[in-house]
Amino acid sequence: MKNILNYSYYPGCSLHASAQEYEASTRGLFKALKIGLHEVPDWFCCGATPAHNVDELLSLALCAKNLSLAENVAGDLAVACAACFSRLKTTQHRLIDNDAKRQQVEKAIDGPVPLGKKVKHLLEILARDYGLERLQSAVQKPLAGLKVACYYGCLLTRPPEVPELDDCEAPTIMEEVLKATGAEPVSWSHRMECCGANFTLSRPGVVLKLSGDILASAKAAGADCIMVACPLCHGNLDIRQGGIEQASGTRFDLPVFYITQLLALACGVSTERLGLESMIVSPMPLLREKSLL
Amino acid sequence: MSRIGVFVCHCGENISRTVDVERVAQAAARLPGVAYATDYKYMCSDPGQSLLKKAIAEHNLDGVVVAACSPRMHEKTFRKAAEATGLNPFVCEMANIREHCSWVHEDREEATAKAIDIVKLMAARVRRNRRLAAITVPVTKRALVIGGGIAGIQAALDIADAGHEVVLVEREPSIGGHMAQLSETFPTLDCSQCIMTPKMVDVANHPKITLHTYSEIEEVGGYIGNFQVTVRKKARSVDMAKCTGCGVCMAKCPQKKIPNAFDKDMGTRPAIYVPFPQAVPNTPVIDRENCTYFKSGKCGVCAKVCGPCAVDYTQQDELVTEQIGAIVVATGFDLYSIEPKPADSPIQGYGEFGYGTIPDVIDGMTFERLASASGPTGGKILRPSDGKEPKEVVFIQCVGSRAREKGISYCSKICCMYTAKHTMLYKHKVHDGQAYVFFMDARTPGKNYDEFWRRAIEEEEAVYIRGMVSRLYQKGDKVVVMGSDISVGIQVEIEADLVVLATAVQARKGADTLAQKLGISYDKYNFYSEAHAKLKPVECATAGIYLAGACQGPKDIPDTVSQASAAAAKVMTLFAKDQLEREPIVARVNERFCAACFACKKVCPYGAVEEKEIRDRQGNLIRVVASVNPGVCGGCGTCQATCPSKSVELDGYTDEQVMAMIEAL
Amino acid sequence: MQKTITEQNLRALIDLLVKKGTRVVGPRRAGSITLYEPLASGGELILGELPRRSAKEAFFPLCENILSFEKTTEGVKVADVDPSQFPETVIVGARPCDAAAPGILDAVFSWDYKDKFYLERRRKTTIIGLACTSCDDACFCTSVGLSPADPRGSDLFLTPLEGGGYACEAVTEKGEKLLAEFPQLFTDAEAAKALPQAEPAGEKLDLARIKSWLDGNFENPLWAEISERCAGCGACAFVCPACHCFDIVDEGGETKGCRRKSWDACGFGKFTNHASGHNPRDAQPKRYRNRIMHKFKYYDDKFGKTLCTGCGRCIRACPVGIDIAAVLEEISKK
Amino acid sequence: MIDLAKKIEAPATIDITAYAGATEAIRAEAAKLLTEGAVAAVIGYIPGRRNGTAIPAIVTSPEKAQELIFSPACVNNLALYLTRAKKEVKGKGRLAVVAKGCDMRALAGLMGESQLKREDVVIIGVACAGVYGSGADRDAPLAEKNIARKCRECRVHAPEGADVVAGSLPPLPEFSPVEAEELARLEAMTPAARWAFWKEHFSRCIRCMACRSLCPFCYCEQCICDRNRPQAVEATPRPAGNMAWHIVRAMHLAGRCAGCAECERACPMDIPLNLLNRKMARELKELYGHEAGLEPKEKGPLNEYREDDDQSFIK
Amino acid sequence: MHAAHKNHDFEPKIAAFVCTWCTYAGADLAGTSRMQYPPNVRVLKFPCTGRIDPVFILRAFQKGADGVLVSGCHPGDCHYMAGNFHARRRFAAFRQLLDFVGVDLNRLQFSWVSAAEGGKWVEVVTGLTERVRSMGPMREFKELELEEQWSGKVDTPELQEAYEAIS
Repeated sequence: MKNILNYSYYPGCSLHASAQEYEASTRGLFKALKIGLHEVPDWFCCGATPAHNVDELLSLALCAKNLSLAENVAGDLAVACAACFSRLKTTQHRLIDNDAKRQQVEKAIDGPVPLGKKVKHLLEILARDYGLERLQSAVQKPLAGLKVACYYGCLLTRPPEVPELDDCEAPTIMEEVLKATGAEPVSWSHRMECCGANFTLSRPGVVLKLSGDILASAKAAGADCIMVACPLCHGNLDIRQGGIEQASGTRFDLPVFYITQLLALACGVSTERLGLESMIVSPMPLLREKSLL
Repeated sequence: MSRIGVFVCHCGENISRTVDVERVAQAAARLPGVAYATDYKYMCSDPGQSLLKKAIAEHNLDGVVVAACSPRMHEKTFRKAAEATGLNPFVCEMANIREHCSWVHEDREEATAKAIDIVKLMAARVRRNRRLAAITVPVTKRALVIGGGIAGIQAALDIADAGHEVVLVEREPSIGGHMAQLSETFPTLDCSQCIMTPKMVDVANHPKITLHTYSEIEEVGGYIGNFQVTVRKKARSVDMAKCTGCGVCMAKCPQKKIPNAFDKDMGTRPAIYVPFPQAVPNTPVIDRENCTYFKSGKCGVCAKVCGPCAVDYTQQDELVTEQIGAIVVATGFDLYSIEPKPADSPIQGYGEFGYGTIPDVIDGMTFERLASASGPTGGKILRPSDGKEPKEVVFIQCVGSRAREKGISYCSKICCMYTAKHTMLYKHKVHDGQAYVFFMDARTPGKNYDEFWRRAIEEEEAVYIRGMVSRLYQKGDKVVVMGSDISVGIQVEIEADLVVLATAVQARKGADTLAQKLGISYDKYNFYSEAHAKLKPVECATAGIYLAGACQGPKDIPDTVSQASAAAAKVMTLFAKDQLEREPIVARVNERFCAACFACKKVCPYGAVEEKEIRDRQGNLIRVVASVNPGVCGGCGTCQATCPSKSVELDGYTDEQVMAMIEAL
Repeated sequence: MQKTITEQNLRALIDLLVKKGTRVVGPRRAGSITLYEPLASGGELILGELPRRSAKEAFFPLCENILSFEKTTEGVKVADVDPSQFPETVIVGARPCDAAAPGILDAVFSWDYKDKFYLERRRKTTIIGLACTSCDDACFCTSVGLSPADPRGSDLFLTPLEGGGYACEAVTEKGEKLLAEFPQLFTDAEAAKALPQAEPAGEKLDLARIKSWLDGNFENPLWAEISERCAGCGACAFVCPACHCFDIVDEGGETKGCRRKSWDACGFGKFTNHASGHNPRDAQPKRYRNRIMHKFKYYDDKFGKTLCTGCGRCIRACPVGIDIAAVLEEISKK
Repeated sequence: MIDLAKKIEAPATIDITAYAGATEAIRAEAAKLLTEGAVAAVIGYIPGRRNGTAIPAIVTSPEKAQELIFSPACVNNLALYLTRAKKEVKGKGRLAVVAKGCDMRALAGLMGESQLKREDVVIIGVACAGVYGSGADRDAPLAEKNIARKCRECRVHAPEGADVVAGSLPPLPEFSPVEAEELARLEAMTPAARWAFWKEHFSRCIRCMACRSLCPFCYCEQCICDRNRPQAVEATPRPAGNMAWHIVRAMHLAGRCAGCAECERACPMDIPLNLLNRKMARELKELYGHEAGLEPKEKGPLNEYREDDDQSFIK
Repeated sequence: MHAAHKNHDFEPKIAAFVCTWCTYAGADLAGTSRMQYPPNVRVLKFPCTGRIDPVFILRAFQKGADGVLVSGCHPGDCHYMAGNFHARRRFAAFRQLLDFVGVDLNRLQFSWVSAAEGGKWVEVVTGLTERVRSMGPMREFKELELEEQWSGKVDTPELQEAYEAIS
């Protein structure tokens, strides 16, 4: 059967490691929706946060090379990880009107930088290309009664001029996608706050505070769970949740889903393919309670 | 001109040091059309000018070239001297052999040769100069002031006090504008209404002022001294002539729950209302959208209770045409509102501040109404959500202003000062309260301004935090303010009871539409453009239209009043003469050859080109041609360079003059 | 005995004339077209094409200075052009319709005022005519009484022969002189058969009849009908061998300049524009009428000649397709 | 089996039988308009005396309308007759005009310049595959050899915005864009070589003013070159004045010329005048994104501006 | 004290078309500041660059200018608000045309010189003068001016002499 849409696909390192459930659910969901994902052969690290802190040229060249590899695969480039998405978009943005820099990078990667290749986050593909209406009609098992705190983190919409995904400070795209599944997004304050990100290793205290605030805010807003689109945020909110509970003395018990997990669940993808078991805060009790299993 | 006199000036030694002036005079004498040439030590001196006058008379000269300094220096001097002998001043030109020659060259031979060439160019030009007569335009000594805020009121009163008639047009049912809404004003903390209302009454009572409230500008035609302005007087549903302003209708109106915009929707008003008790005129207006009678045809209470029978439900909009000589635009500003961004606006909203969904996040004008003794709380600071007195108030400056990423790059100028004022007013009313201010910079240039700001901090104990706020969110009954204090480099979180946003000053909605009617220009933010930032700050490029107040850019009250008086002074200058006289360097259309493509009209920065119909004696239209209104023409000559057939010519710079100079190169 | 000349010798003749300092004018390639222009050598001569402009400019230049002036402190100095400076000229390869034209124009240039510019050039010019063996659908010389082999106006007339070469007929003394000057180039030969001459398609027109109609129809709706499509350019007049109107203007600066004479055309709106702004021929039909009247009536009235040689250039050049042959045909049917 | 490759191959010549359909449609429409009295005259083409020629005609009766034709010989841009330069025609009343796609662009330009009101003219558009070049073989089928240069690069075969469209388009061959190639060739030359090129061409100019007279945009009441006080351009056909004249004309048409190439066609001296106009059109498109005559525009590129216009050439 | 005065074989004639409000005033400032620049420039004053017709440039070249300068107010400074904006477009187009007919654009300069930029005026005039001097005389238009149609040509010794004088 023919796919409705086809994309080249850049999973990024996390999806092949700590965020395997993101990868699995993404593939499951996209298969169910008949959206083709064709992994870019020989892709490698986007450089993530460390690279651009060390060497701008390196960070740009890494992404530029990945973009040029992606040129071998037809279709816009689908990216799941918010950080990879940010880096790839930033690279195009930096080079598009800086000829000098572009020439430098082109020299480094020994080829042209495909500035025209469209880089799209999964959210954009689902909400815009595939469309909310179509998404809604693909839902087989509405997630009725599930209250979800949609958490954007930092990189999906910032800085304002780069991602072009949604309003920089008041985005709604996650809520819109979520609503298509029948779940209920809660209105809460910490949708855009930093989770602490990489400090999770170097200064865990910072993460305990920042992610703790996020969890507390979600809980206060009445959320049953949190939905994220970034492996790093997921790590801090899910893996660190126990530590946060310990430090703050508050019990949250908020499972942290990837967008694709909830969507795939709603679209009837087998729960075995969603990697639910690899979540530290088990979603099973919640899903059972809401009769979603 | 065929009998030209050339007068070569030594300028002491300024010219003669490097230019052989005698030789220049000798060469000039041999030029075609030159009947007389001489040189003199100081042409601009009295004896020099006498020499010029004498030579004109003796040699029957009909054109003059003074080879001396820059025309920017002495052109007027010599033209006047020539005029004194009966010559037309525009046949006198200067050849600049000082700034453009003797001062910039050292080699005497070269400088002399160049000076001769310069004289040759100017002589060739003067041969083709035409005698130009000064242009006069009749002036209707009647001014239109658009906008009845403090700027409009000030301008109207100044002009009327000078004895000229003024038509003041205000969109709202009452004059007063933003200033009438304010509680107290910086830096003196005097009561705004106390200083404002007497002026409003002066306007109402002034015999020279015709006041059109609840009215808008429909159409503007004409030009400086001769505008025709049509004013739409919106149907008030109350006969102004009959109404005594007793207020019974308002008291009896059964529909009383309409949010009062004057109080920023915090209070309510009836459907027949005056915006505020001191309104001028004190005649109510029926808000037809909310009136039960207009909605359902039932009710009619106000008409029944009105003693003088002033209520008239059948009233229609009325168009009034006024003959006007000068226009002062004083339409003021709007405040930026924290709402989701409108679809067509280039300006981004403030999603991080909750788009105004948190009830205890208010703007500065709302705070003014809270603090105002005549406001909805009677001057008590009570927060909108639950009417409690807020103990911790956070003020955030530069909301919308100086935010390039949000689409506005300018500084709104007044927020630093009014925020400081707010902290003081707050402290005066809530003694145990604490005010915090997030600010980028405190801009306090102005008499007693910085002292005022310092007082807010030092005496009224406002805590100023340098940094911006990243997010506001409701937490219980508090509003959490997350910000940064960049002076110490830490993140700050304040759980406030009330947050006041100093939102940006923006151009009035619809400012562009009015500008198009007036034919004036505006910047990308829709603020009206002055003709010159420094030298013509209150004039529009369109002659006869002047700017006052915040419609031209953010301004505080003292600046607004000063500009209003300046605009009034400009109007009075214009009205000081019966006829407007101007330099006759204007474009003229040769109607015989005009092909009516109107390229000239398209390029004219002044809108001076009109389409003129030529009719025969029976009134049949023969053809249409371009026509330049000399009263409006600025004299740039862009039309002539654009006209393919050169059927429009700029007097003083005709092609014939220019070509003669090129010929003489 | 008839003289003949080979094509090679014809070109050699040009070379010899050029060498001697004579200006030789003949059809020559000019960009993408052919024009009568001075030839640098015989090789440049183009045979078999009718040049875009007629040969009249050899006597009546497109533009010439007639005097120059200079203002000085001592007064105005005027320098006349000295016609004796005009070069001796031979026109080679003039077609009958071009060769016939000067003969017609002589009348107007030597009438009450003797135009020394024209006459001096005319005196110094020898015309070597060339018969036409081909024509196109615009040619109509036969309609106006000429023919593709008419030697009128030529001093020496060449007729192409079968198998190459030309029969030479000395029509005037100038022609004989030329034959005598370069005897080595001409051969006495048994005349080979002349190539058949071209046959323009048009019927012979009754010029007298046309003229008599013109005599009585200064006002006639026909003028508007023909010329409402006329765009008012001067292409017809400028390519015409017989049109001879000119304008005189002063050009240059205030202190120095030239008085120049250049071609003008009665089709131009400004042609009869008075200084007052009044224009007696204020509409195109009046101007077009003048063109026909001048050619077929006025000139005939005055000089007994028709001012048209049927070259067809105006028909080819008219950008709006006005066809003088068709106009004449229509008039002759009235 | 059908040879697909052969089928999709563009034809080498244009099938001019399609023009017959246009002729029929024009006659019918013209007769209708004239019978109804909707127009005082129809400006169209009728056959010329010579075979394969067509000339402009101003037709005022339905009978005469039956003489109207459309053929590859219909080269004229009839927009000319709607300008003020042709007052006699304009004075007749409301007019209908037969217009090819290229002529439509001139009409749009004239409307933008207040010379013509859309409601004052009925436009009988005609689908045109191309017309003969000047001096072309009028007997041969319309092909690369004899088609007008402008038609080789035509992008407006089907007129847009006409009141009715007569005829339909036959399959169109691909022609090499000679004007674009010539432009590129000239641009690649040194300035000195370009000067020599134009000098040679302009020196042939005889100032017959056919270029001006045929141009729909040369409708000035008095041309600048007819003025002598001051004299901006010499009136005599000398090389200096010729050069100035053609430079001034190109400048005056810049941003206005819609590319009908009538100047070039009318030139009896074969001066490639349209090259100048094409050059200016291209520069203005590159600089300001302006294309003349696609639709009536209020302002041309040289009578409007943007504050951020390119000024890299200003030092 | 003075820079050694150089004699050049060729002194170009430079025509400067300037607006009165900015560049003319800028040139005045150069004068009052006693700056020095080559004397080759002849200034023609206009109210605004908007008044400057491309024909003037053409005419200047025809009448013997070897270089032409057009200079006015910086964008946004126009005394008449928009004259220089219109001029900018006009000259952007005109220079392309001149280039296309083969005029070397090095002879034609456009500048913005404000009333405060006396120094820039000196720089611009000096630069243009030196550049044009190194290019030699502008022959194209002058040669053309002397050319006649073949039929009207009279090879008088005077004309011949004049013709030779220009090369």
